[in-house]
Amino acid sequence: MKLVTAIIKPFKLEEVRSALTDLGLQGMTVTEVKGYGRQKGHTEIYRGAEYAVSFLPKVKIEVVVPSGSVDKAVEAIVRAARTGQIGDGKIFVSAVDQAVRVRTGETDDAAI
Amino acid sequence: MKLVTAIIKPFKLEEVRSALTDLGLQGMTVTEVKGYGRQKGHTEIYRGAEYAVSFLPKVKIEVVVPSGSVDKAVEAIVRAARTGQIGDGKIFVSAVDQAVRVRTGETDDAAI
Amino acid sequence: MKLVTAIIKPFKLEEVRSALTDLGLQGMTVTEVKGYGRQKGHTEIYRGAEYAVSFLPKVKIEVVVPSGSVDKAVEAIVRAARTGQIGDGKIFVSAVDQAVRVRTGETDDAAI
Amino acid sequence: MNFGTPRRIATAAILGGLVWMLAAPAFAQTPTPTPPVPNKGDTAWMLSATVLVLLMTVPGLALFYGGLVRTKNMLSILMQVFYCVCIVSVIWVLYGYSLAFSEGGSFNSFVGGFSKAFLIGITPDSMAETFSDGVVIPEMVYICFQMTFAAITPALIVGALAERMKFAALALFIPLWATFVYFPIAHMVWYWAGPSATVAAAKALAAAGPEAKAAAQAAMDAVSANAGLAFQWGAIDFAGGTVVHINSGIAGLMGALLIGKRVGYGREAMPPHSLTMTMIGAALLWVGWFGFNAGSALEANGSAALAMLNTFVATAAAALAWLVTENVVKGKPSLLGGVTGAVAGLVAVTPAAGFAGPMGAIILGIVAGVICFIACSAVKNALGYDDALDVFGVHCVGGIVGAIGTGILVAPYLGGTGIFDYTTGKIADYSMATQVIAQIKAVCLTLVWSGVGSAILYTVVRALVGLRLGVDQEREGLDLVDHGERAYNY
Amino acid sequence: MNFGTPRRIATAAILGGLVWMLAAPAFAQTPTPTPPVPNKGDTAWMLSATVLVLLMTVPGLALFYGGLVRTKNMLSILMQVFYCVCIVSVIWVLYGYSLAFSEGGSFNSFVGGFSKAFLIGITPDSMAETFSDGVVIPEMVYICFQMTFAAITPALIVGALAERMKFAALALFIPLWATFVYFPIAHMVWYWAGPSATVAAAKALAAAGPEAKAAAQAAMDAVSANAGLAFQWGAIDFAGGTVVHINSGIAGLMGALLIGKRVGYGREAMPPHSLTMTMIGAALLWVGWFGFNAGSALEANGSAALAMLNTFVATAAAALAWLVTENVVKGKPSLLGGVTGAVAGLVAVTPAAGFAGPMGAIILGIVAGVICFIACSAVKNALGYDDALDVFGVHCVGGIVGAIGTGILVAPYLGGTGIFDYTTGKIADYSMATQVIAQIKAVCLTLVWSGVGSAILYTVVRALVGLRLGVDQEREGLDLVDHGERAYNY
Amino acid sequence: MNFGTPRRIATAAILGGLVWMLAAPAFAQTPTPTPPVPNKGDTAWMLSATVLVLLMTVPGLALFYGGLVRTKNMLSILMQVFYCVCIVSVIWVLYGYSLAFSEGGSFNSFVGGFSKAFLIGITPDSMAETFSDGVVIPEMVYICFQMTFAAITPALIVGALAERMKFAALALFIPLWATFVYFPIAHMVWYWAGPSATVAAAKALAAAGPEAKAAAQAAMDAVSANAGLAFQWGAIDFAGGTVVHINSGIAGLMGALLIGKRVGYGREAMPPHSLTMTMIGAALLWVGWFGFNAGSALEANGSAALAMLNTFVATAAAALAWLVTENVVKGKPSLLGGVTGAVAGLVAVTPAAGFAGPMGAIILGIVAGVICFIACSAVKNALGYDDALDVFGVHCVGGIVGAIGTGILVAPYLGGTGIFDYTTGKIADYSMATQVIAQIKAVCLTLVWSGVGSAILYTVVRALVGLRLGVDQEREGLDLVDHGERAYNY
Ligand SMILES: Nc1ncnc2c1ncn2[C@@H]1O[C@H](COP(=O)(O)OP(=O)(O)O)[C@@H](O)[C@H]1O
Ligand SMILES: Nc1ncnc2c1ncn2[C@@H]1O[C@H](COP(=O)(O)OP(=O)(O)O)[C@@H](O)[C@H]1O
Ligand SMILES: Nc1ncnc2c1ncn2[C@@H]1O[C@H](COP(=O)(O)OP(=O)(O)O)[C@@H](O)[C@H]1O
Repeated sequence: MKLVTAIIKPFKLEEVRSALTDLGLQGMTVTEVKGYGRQKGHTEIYRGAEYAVSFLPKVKIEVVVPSGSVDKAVEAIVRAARTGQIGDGKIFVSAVDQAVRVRTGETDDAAI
Repeated sequence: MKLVTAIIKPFKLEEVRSALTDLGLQGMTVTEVKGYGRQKGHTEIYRGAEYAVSFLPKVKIEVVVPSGSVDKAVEAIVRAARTGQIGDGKIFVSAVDQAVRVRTGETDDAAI
Repeated sequence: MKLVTAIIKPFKLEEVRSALTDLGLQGMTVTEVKGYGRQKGHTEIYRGAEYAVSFLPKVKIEVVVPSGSVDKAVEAIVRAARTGQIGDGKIFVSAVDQAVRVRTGETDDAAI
Repeated sequence: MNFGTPRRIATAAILGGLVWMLAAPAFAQTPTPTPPVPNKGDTAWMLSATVLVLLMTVPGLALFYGGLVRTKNMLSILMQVFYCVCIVSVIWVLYGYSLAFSEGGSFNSFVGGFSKAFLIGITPDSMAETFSDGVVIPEMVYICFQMTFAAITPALIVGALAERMKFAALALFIPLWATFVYFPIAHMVWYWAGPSATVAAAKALAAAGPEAKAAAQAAMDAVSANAGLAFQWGAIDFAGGTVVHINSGIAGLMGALLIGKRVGYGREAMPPHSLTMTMIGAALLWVGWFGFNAGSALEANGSAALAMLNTFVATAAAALAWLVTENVVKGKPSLLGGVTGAVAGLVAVTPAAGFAGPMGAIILGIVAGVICFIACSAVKNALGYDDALDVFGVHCVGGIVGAIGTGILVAPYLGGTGIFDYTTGKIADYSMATQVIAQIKAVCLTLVWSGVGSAILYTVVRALVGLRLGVDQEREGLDLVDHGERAYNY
Repeated sequence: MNFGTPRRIATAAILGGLVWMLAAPAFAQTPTPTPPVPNKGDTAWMLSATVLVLLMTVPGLALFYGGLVRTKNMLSILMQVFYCVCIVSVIWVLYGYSLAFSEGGSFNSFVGGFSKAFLIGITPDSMAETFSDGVVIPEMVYICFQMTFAAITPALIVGALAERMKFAALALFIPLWATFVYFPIAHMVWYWAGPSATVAAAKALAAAGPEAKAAAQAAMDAVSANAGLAFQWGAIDFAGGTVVHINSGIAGLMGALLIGKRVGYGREAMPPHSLTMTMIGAALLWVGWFGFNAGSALEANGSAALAMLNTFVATAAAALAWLVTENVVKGKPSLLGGVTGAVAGLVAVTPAAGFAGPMGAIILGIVAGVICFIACSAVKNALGYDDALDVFGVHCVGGIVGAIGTGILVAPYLGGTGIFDYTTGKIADYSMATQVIAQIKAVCLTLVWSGVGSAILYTVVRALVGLRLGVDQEREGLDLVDHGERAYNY
Repeated sequence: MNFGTPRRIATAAILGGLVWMLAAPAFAQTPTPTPPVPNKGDTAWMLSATVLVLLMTVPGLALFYGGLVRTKNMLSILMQVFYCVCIVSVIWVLYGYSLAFSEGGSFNSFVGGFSKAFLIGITPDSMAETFSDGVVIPEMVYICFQMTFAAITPALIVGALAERMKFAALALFIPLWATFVYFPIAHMVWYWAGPSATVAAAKALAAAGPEAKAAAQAAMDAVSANAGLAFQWGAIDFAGGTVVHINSGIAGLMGALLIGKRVGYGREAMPPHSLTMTMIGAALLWVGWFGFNAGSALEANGSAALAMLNTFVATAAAALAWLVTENVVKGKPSLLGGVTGAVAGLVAVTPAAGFAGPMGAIILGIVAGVICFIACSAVKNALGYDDALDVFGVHCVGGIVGAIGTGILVAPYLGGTGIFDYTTGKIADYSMATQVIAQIKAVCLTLVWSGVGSAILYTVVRALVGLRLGVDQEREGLDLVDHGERAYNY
């Protein structure tokens, strides 16, 4: 199995989620994160003080998939999350040795 | 070393934590996440607008353990986190190449 | 490529970020997490009720780097995040099979 | 009571003078009247009432609205409401009060004049009449009290344009709207010659001998004619159902239609970011509304007491009605529903506060709660406009229910107070048909004037500075783009 | 001052009439009395005071409680408190006011009658007596003022049942409790014939010749007997220590015991989700409480001023006392401790506000702060009941401290005002023993009536709709399950 | 109006007595004066005004400040402000009121005496004079009203020391500062013999025959001399520009300098954790400020009405001025800027509220808005001190603008009211130079007394308990370290 981690723009979450479920991927875990990268941030001013904010709100989607479905998962995410502008985000794929479903104790592909 | 990632129901956090510390695992990192899966969500209504909320609050526990202790860690988590109902969550295990303790610079097993 | 995950004290974020950008690493993803470890927590009292809080606020930095730059990345983080006191945090390194830049579809080293 | 307002001293002076002259022979012995002294109890209550109406607006309304938007637009709402209060307060003393509450010469049916611009000639000793002959309060208190009405009305519009109208556009629109829509409507509905001139003229007429009859009648007519259009029609509006709520509600709808829907409307979830703030705001609206309604009696008397009682029970009844309806239709009673119902009740009871009896107020509240619920769910979804915070559904619809309901519930045989006739010195004979028609005419006048006027002003503003930001900026949120701040940094 | 309340006009009319008839010979020359006119200063203050008491409840109490629960139950608290205000306001005008403040015929010692149901016969011109002979305020103001008391009392109970009682159960329980517990207790403690009837009867008795003595005495006795049970006992309660705080506090404890502990209580941490909200609520409680206590003088006079002063210093002293105690016992002074102490002080000074001197009030505050601290920590943990938001520990315990303390601090030689005797027209002789016993009797009456009554009502409600949700639903939170909303979407 | 304060009854009695004795021959027929009865309208307003000033402080000021700090220090701010109110209220009745508003014998120019310590001899029937000869309010109301001023002033200082001063230090500093700085300054600026003594002495002098002239003159001088230093200088301060704002502002600056910068200041971002809270606080400050300013008239009269009107428009104008300036300089108008400007306007109009005309108030607001903006951005950054929440930039600077502006805008030919001369019974001749100099003297007196006094007290407190926590503790946040709580557990 592989863990596909996608960091995307928050308002794209819904589209990405449905793109993945369309592939029959029934589960994922989402985290609100702050991202730093090429996309420039903004400046905030509070009375005398000015702050350049370089971290931008992003959403991290983690989905564990059978090794076979990695490519279409990645493809689906790219298609759904792309706006063509800087800051669209990244997708990272890494290996997962083992998976367990807590409720049943099922493991690996059966667990996801 | 291995990274054991468990996604569980929030109110189970305390039980899982103590189960892990009972195994002598002295550290872990916890993140509040939102989960999508078989467990059905709920509907929210705000005046005229209705929203079907499919993401549910979950807690992600990340604990890096010596390869040897992976199994009992997984076991302990399953035992502590299980309620038998849909949505109990998942456990994923993946490899960690290297670990460092910032304070001392100690590495690998000594670091965790 | 490797994923370098650092769990550090929140107020050190800015220093670590600039240490990494000084290495030419132009991107990273940050998550607010709660950490459990050797560093002792505190007690909170609300009228009659007392709670021992063992989870402390930490910041998790995830940065994917070309395998070659792992060591200096780790070094830079250690230097920037260290205060010498318990709770400075950990750094974990793991493998990343694949990376994609959503906007362009570029992959691997070109994507990060 | 605002179905009329303290007359412009000058005007009355003239008319009054005329009257006395004519009447002179009739009651030679009458001592010359001494200028009335304000009762400090009335002044004390009006000072408190004025403060309460400000509390309604900031923080009340700002929070009620702010809690309903997404985090990224919170400050823009707070700012827009706050800005309304500031800009309108200033133009109110510069020329607003004069346009609303001074005599407008040949335009007097529609708007006042500039004789009180910059509050010329008004001192701490100037007095304004209440609704009782010979009872006055310091005019400056009256100016402050009415200022708070002028401030909250445009602020109500903000809700319809929430999360997308850029600040520059609003900053321009508000003073224009206050000037061309609010001040005239306030004049049309609330301006009149005042009790003493009316009573004096009536007395004179009664006393006039045959030779003086014609002149006395002319004077009487002059006094009666010295009032705003809707007032002349006989429409009654205790605290502003037409002037405040229908007026802002229709302006909001126009805005929602002209400015278009929020980016992502219908596709993305847009839940309220903090119903806690919305509840605080709703509660403060209720609390402050007692100043609004009971203060509109202009005296600390039984009429204020009745208005307070009605403002309690109509609101409570409307909240309960909404909760029950929601429970039946949606399966669950929600806090947002409850407080929205309460606001609907407050809106509906506003014109009726000092006219209906408590039982009538309860009925009115129930009706308003149910009708506004339908307007905010079924109707709105059917028509598909994006009135972001339901300004139309609650304020315009609720205001119409209240305005018409007032015409019915004022009926003495329904427990209402009836309408006092200053010329006869007692409650006038009541005809439901007549009164309801007068009410409907006032409603239509407001809908048309405000609807058309607002549409024109939005178009002007769009031409000058545009109404919206770019899509990406709207996505990022108005707080950062318009104001360079974020509401929360937890 | 609420150790009595404006009498029912009717009753007084009868008695008064009787009295005059009898007294006639004694003072032939006396002109027939003209009906008293309200002083607008009193009316102005009572209008403001009424608004302040609503502010106490929404948003005040709602936030004080809401901040203390977990996020997932925030809206349920706001809703429950808001609902209490709405439902009680409506039943108050339907029959509550009548049950509390009209004569109850043969049940008069316990509860009023239905002669004022639907506020029959009450107009803006109806007057209610204050505590000074011949001083009145518009009855509708008095109805509103008392309405706010009836609304906040059941709302206080909500805190004890927080985070677990389902809305359907509460929606049923509250009107029942108001009807069978609050209205009777209010009648027992506060209902009396009023000053003018009392004074008139006393005058008549004094003036009565030998032949009329017996009849006059009978009339006098009739007047004295025309009061609630506790009032007849001579118990004093300026603003509601027994009626509001002991009453709701014991009802809360009963509820906590019958409904059981929250899921996870004692095992899971349940920290307040927003002490900021709790602080806002506490501050608004303090602010609004001035309407509650100083308003209970029913006039804008020295008694109101004393009540205000005491409400300042007793509260401040209690907060400081709690902070010091907490610092000694727990090692740190907490904001939650400070504001809880303040509320304890407010509760304790409520019955004493117009009776104790400022120095006495400070002492009372200190005592209440320390005792309530113990009740909320040591005692509660020892007994192990889950009174979620310490309604018993603060309101019932604090109320008892206040009720008994009032009996002591009213002593003129302790700086208190003493108790005015309407029959002699001066401060009555004071016996601490007598007064303290009267106070204790009133406390016990309230504890028993409310304790037993509430227990019965909880049982009835459980039988009808049940009291709680399922364990999983309680885990998910009442906001989503009962109301389909979430408080925050940041 | 607080350019003087109700005199100590005793003092007046003595002087009055003397006066009558001397004057006796002059007007034999005069009936002996009956003690004045309070007008319930005045009492009603002052009760409400007092409540409003508490609302300003808690929750108003607490939220305005609290929203501006980081989450980890939120409770420490709420606690510190709340503590100020509690501790000062208690010492106020113990000896503060006496030190501020009783005659101080030989120190009378600087501070009062102990003759009213523990409020000895003050009953609900004691009266305090207003600014009109023969008009009084219950002294207990006056004590409460002034108590709220004494409570908010030290609380304002908290903002300058925010996020670093430990609670133990503040708990010690506040009562010391109130005692040695606030009470004396209040006495110096506001204490005087009161209208009746002044008028009586003047009448006597006028009436005195040649033989009595000298004695009458002596009595007149005695009355005039019976006032605080600044009052004798002829400085005017309607509601506390010097006493409250300059006083706390300079004390804050001293503290910021002596305690040093926050850990990470300038390096780490320290954005406000909740501008929503700050906006709520600012709005409540505005709302409550009407009690502060209009209440300072001590009567429900035209002067109160003028003060209310000015408090509306000066605030609105200042907010707009700040927004415009910010927009020009920084490119965006911010909510924080708007509300800060509003507070600056409130501060500036405080001393002018009852003296300037509405147009003058608008000018004053604009000037204050611009100057305070510069003080809080350019100046502060240039000098580099860490006045965390801009207490100096807003309150001290704004207060100085207001104090001096009052001297100018009181000019009758600028629409001001002029200054009433009790000895002649009419508006005194006005010389701008004289008045402005008197104002500047009062400003300097306050700056020096408070600046030096505060510096000494900070040093004392540092020596006794220290001022700050350790670096790590400051990093963890004062909420956990000082109070063992967290503000939010979402
Ligand atoms: N090397 C990296 N490691 C981890 N996350 C990264 C890395 N580079 C970028 N990111 C994440 O991807 C987001 C988008 O990257 P950015 O460079 O801003 O735009 P783009 O994805 O178009 O190149 C960043 O906000 C950050 O969260
Ligand atoms: N393929 C997946 N990848 C990542 N997280 C997952 C995946 N499937 C489920 N999860 C996480 O596990 C949680 C529980 O899964 P769910 O299907 O709802 O119930 P169960 O664990 O009983 O099968 C989800 O809310 C989600 O956070
Ligand atoms: N085995 C582990 N797996 C994952 N995270 C860990 C582990 N051990 C520690 N951490 C994280 O590192 C943080 C610091 O660890 P701690 O033991 O407190 O101090 P130190 O890093 O100095 O040993 C913890 O708060 C936790 O977030």
